[in-house]
Amino acid sequence: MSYSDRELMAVLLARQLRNGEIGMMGASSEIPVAAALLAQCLHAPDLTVIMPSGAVNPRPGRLYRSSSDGRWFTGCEAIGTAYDLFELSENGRLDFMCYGGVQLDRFGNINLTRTGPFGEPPRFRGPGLANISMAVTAKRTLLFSTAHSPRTFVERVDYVTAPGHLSGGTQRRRAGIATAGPQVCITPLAVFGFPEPEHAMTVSSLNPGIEPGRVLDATGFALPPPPWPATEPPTGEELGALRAVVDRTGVLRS
Amino acid sequence: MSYSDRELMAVLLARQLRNGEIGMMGASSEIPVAAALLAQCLHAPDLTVIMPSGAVNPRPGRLYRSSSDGRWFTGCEAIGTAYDLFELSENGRLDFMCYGGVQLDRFGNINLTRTGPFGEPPRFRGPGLANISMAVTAKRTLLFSTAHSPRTFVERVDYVTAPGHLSGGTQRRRAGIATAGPQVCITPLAVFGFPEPEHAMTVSSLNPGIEPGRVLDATGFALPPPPWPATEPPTGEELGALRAVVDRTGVLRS
Amino acid sequence: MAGVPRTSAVERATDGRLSKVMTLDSALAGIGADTLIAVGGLWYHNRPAAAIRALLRGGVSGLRLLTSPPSSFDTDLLIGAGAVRTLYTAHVSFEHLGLAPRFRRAAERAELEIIECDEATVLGGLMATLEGLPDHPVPSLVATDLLRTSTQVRTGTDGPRAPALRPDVAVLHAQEADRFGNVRHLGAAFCDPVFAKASARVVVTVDRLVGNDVVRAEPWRTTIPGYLVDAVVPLPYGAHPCSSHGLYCHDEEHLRHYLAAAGAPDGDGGDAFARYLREFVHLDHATYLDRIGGTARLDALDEEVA
Amino acid sequence: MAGVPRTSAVERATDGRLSKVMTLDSALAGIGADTLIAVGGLWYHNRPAAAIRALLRGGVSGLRLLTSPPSSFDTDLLIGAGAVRTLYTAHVSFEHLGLAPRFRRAAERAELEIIECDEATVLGGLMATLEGLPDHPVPSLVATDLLRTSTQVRTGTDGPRAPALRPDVAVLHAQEADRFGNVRHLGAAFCDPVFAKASARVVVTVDRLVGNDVVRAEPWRTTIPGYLVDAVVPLPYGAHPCSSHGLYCHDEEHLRHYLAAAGAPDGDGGDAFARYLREFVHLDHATYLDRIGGTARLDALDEEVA
Repeated sequence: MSYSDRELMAVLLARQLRNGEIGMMGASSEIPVAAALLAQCLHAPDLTVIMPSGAVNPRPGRLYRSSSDGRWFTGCEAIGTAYDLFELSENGRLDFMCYGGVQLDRFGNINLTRTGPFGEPPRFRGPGLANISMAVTAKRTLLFSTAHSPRTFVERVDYVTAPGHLSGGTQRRRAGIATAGPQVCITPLAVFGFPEPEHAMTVSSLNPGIEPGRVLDATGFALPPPPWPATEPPTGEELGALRAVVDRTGVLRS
Repeated sequence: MSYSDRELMAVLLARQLRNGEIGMMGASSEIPVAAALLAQCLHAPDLTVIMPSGAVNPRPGRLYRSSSDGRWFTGCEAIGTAYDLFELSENGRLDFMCYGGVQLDRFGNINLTRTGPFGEPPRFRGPGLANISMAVTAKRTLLFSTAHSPRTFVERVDYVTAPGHLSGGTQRRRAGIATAGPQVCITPLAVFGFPEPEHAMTVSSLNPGIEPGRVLDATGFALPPPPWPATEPPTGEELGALRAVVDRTGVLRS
Repeated sequence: MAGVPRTSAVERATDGRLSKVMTLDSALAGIGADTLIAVGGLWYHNRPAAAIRALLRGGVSGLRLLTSPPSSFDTDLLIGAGAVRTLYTAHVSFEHLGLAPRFRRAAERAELEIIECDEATVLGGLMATLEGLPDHPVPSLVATDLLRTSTQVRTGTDGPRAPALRPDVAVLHAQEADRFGNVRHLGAAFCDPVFAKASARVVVTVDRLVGNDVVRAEPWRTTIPGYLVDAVVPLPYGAHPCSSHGLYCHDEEHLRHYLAAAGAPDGDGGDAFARYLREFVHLDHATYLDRIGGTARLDALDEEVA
Repeated sequence: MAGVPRTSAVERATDGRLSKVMTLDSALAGIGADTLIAVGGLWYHNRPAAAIRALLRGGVSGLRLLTSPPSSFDTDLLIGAGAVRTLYTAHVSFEHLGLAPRFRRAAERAELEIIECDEATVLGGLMATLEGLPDHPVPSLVATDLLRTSTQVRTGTDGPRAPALRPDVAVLHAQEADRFGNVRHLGAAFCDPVFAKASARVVVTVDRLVGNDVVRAEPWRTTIPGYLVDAVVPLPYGAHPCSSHGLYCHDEEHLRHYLAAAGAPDGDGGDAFARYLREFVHLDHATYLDRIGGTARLDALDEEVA
């Protein structure tokens, strides 16, 4: 069965989500939202999905592209305010938070703010990030990027909008951050991990049909060389549920 | 027209409330609540009445004796949580707060906690006070007591549950409190003020039919001697509105 | 396609989801000596009275009790029954019905450690927990004697601060919940949501269970979202003799009876308070409802609200 | 009795009460250079777009703009029109429709002072105001570059703190209000209540006015109580091209048109952005609604929600 890159990513991200967890979605988050709804309908019925607008456990008829579309509220279970989300985060209740990035680096640090040197106007100004604190307070961070290129996957982010493993090793803990930080990064090409003790990105598995060289070329920092395990392709059950229940209008296919 | 002590007090307190103000009621607050509803229907239609339970501008069919009775919510305009009330207070939005006391002293300090010396079990244990902070944050404090006796009106409270003018003069300001503090104290016998510069209780007016000696006997601290002005008796309009609109079942009369 | 589910996402999810509905005894298991228990409601409204009775039946003692800023019946009952070691409270009374006799007596006899509180120190302490802070500023507590007598407020260099409060368990009463723990207060939620957010475990007794579809039809009515709740215990009239906002009034006659029993001197013609415990606490909820007057009485309390 | 009012308390009160309904121009009077203006909503939803256009028509400049943590269209428009001196923002984008072109350009050309924010620094700053504090701890901002580049977060001895934010005015859009300022959001209230609480003045545009009796019938739906609100401006489709939760969808076609105009290089066949301002900003609301497609288009946006 064929599938789009974004469908693949939603399926792979869904596998990372565990039953009973509480997860928060960010902006421009069709993939994480789809992943969470898919996980709810497959292996994680007790997963709590919190939209960035405050809608809790939405039951959409389809996948709305804006994460704060008013239609996410119709039939959801509760409505939180910005203050509820702030507390939810600061109180350490979040199990995971999903982030993309203008730049992501080897250690999973996230830049959504700006590129170029400090003290100069930005070379590129990014949108910024509303939920920075959740990179510190959520028990783990799940990264994703549809744009797997050396421009996005850089050795070191120009600006730490949200901390990953900082400069790796024990640096995150030494900065006073108790949570686990980035555990996975999902792209159209591969699934990455951040194994102990270095916490630097390595290829956990290579996505179906991708040549290892393509991953190496697309990544702006050194990776432990292949061979790498193969990503288990989306199953019929996964794709079926994704299309029939979560993304009925094919937003992720277009 | 005859009236009860509590009706009189509600009328006298209502006169202290101004149009456009925001006021918070406390526990066991039939008198302040009746006063606020009466003021709304006479001279202060834009007064905002906030019940200690969070009901805003209730529209009761009658005067419910418990200030947090669920029936205050039927037909109110908004429902605040404890956190909303906390913020409302700390943010300095409250114009007035009404307090009674187990003890009230010359300078309007309030004791609702305990009598007897510190470090010993209390001679008398009071109920305590949930909204202490509003004595500091509300722009002014309005005191009332149905029990005008030397036991209640003492030279110095045994325990400052909520600060009035502390030891008078500029002490309140010197403690870092910017709000005006107690402005009035209403009892069945008289209306008291706290004039500048001493901020000690004096008789503003003597209630109808009360002999000055009775006030002096009932008050456990020295008062500037009579003659005192006379309290304007409740008007027909005041009593009429109180009985026909606010307290239809005569709670304050019984 | 082989993998296409035959039911909608919702039905599947609902089917597979864990119900949080349990018995009162299961929900309250583990509450005992040194537990910091937060009890919701306000004055004698929306209080988990049946849960408190169940704790007393189980012989609980040594509790550290954090009351919602204004508390009443259940606080007095717990203290009277000797179950409380430490009390964090801002206020205990029965409003116009009178003072809290057992609280007062225990305080005057120094049988109880009382940590003087205020709405600001309770909320400040809870907010410190929510916001991951060791304490929270409460500048408005300046110039009170709480600063000299209460451990729930400290004077820092920049003014008074409330140390973080993290209850081990919050026991709340609301009118409605679904089986996934989405709670609906039909009157005041008051302090209950912040208790739920700050507590390690959350137990909610409700007068009635509603369907998840009812919750989803009006999501703005959810006052505590399911992810904060660990146990839902359906218990009609679970607040009695306190009121349950929107459903039934407090039972003023019963409260007066309680006050007479709790305020009676020891040994006055047999211990009136001990008799109260025997007659109204040491029995199951159904028997309790029968004893306080059964359907006729409960209908009357419903009527007062309607 | 002579003094008995002939109407009920409610009717009298309602009769005598001050209406907060006013025109947009009256409501926005005084907003100008150096005003710290907080704009409500989130992304391109529930945003007071018509009010923003009115400000631009009035020639506003030199604003200090505090955006709700995620912002979009109106932020970009205000910046593009040169009305903003200082921007406090956590996020500006059009989500899947793209980045914010004028925000991006102004930032890259250093034409704008940007105070980098985050939900925590914005909320922390507002909460400091609400709680009467000079600043509020935001421990979770540790190890970010905001600590080096943003004045909206300071590193104290005990970790990062957000200085108090007290907007001079909050401009919000909601679906409904009564004439006394009781506001009802039919979807996300999000940051709007805290903006209302923290701001010196609060202006709310609403798609429709409802009766006070409607508010009182469901008090739990009131998201901002009237005592926080200074001005209510009834303005159907006042959020367009943004959505108004529960009433109409955002106008994706118009937003794409805006993005094309705002993203076009200067002087590219006549300044597309200036043309956008002329065609869609410098005209009254009724003409605007007509120009974006009138009833047919608006009905279609309603339909998408229904």
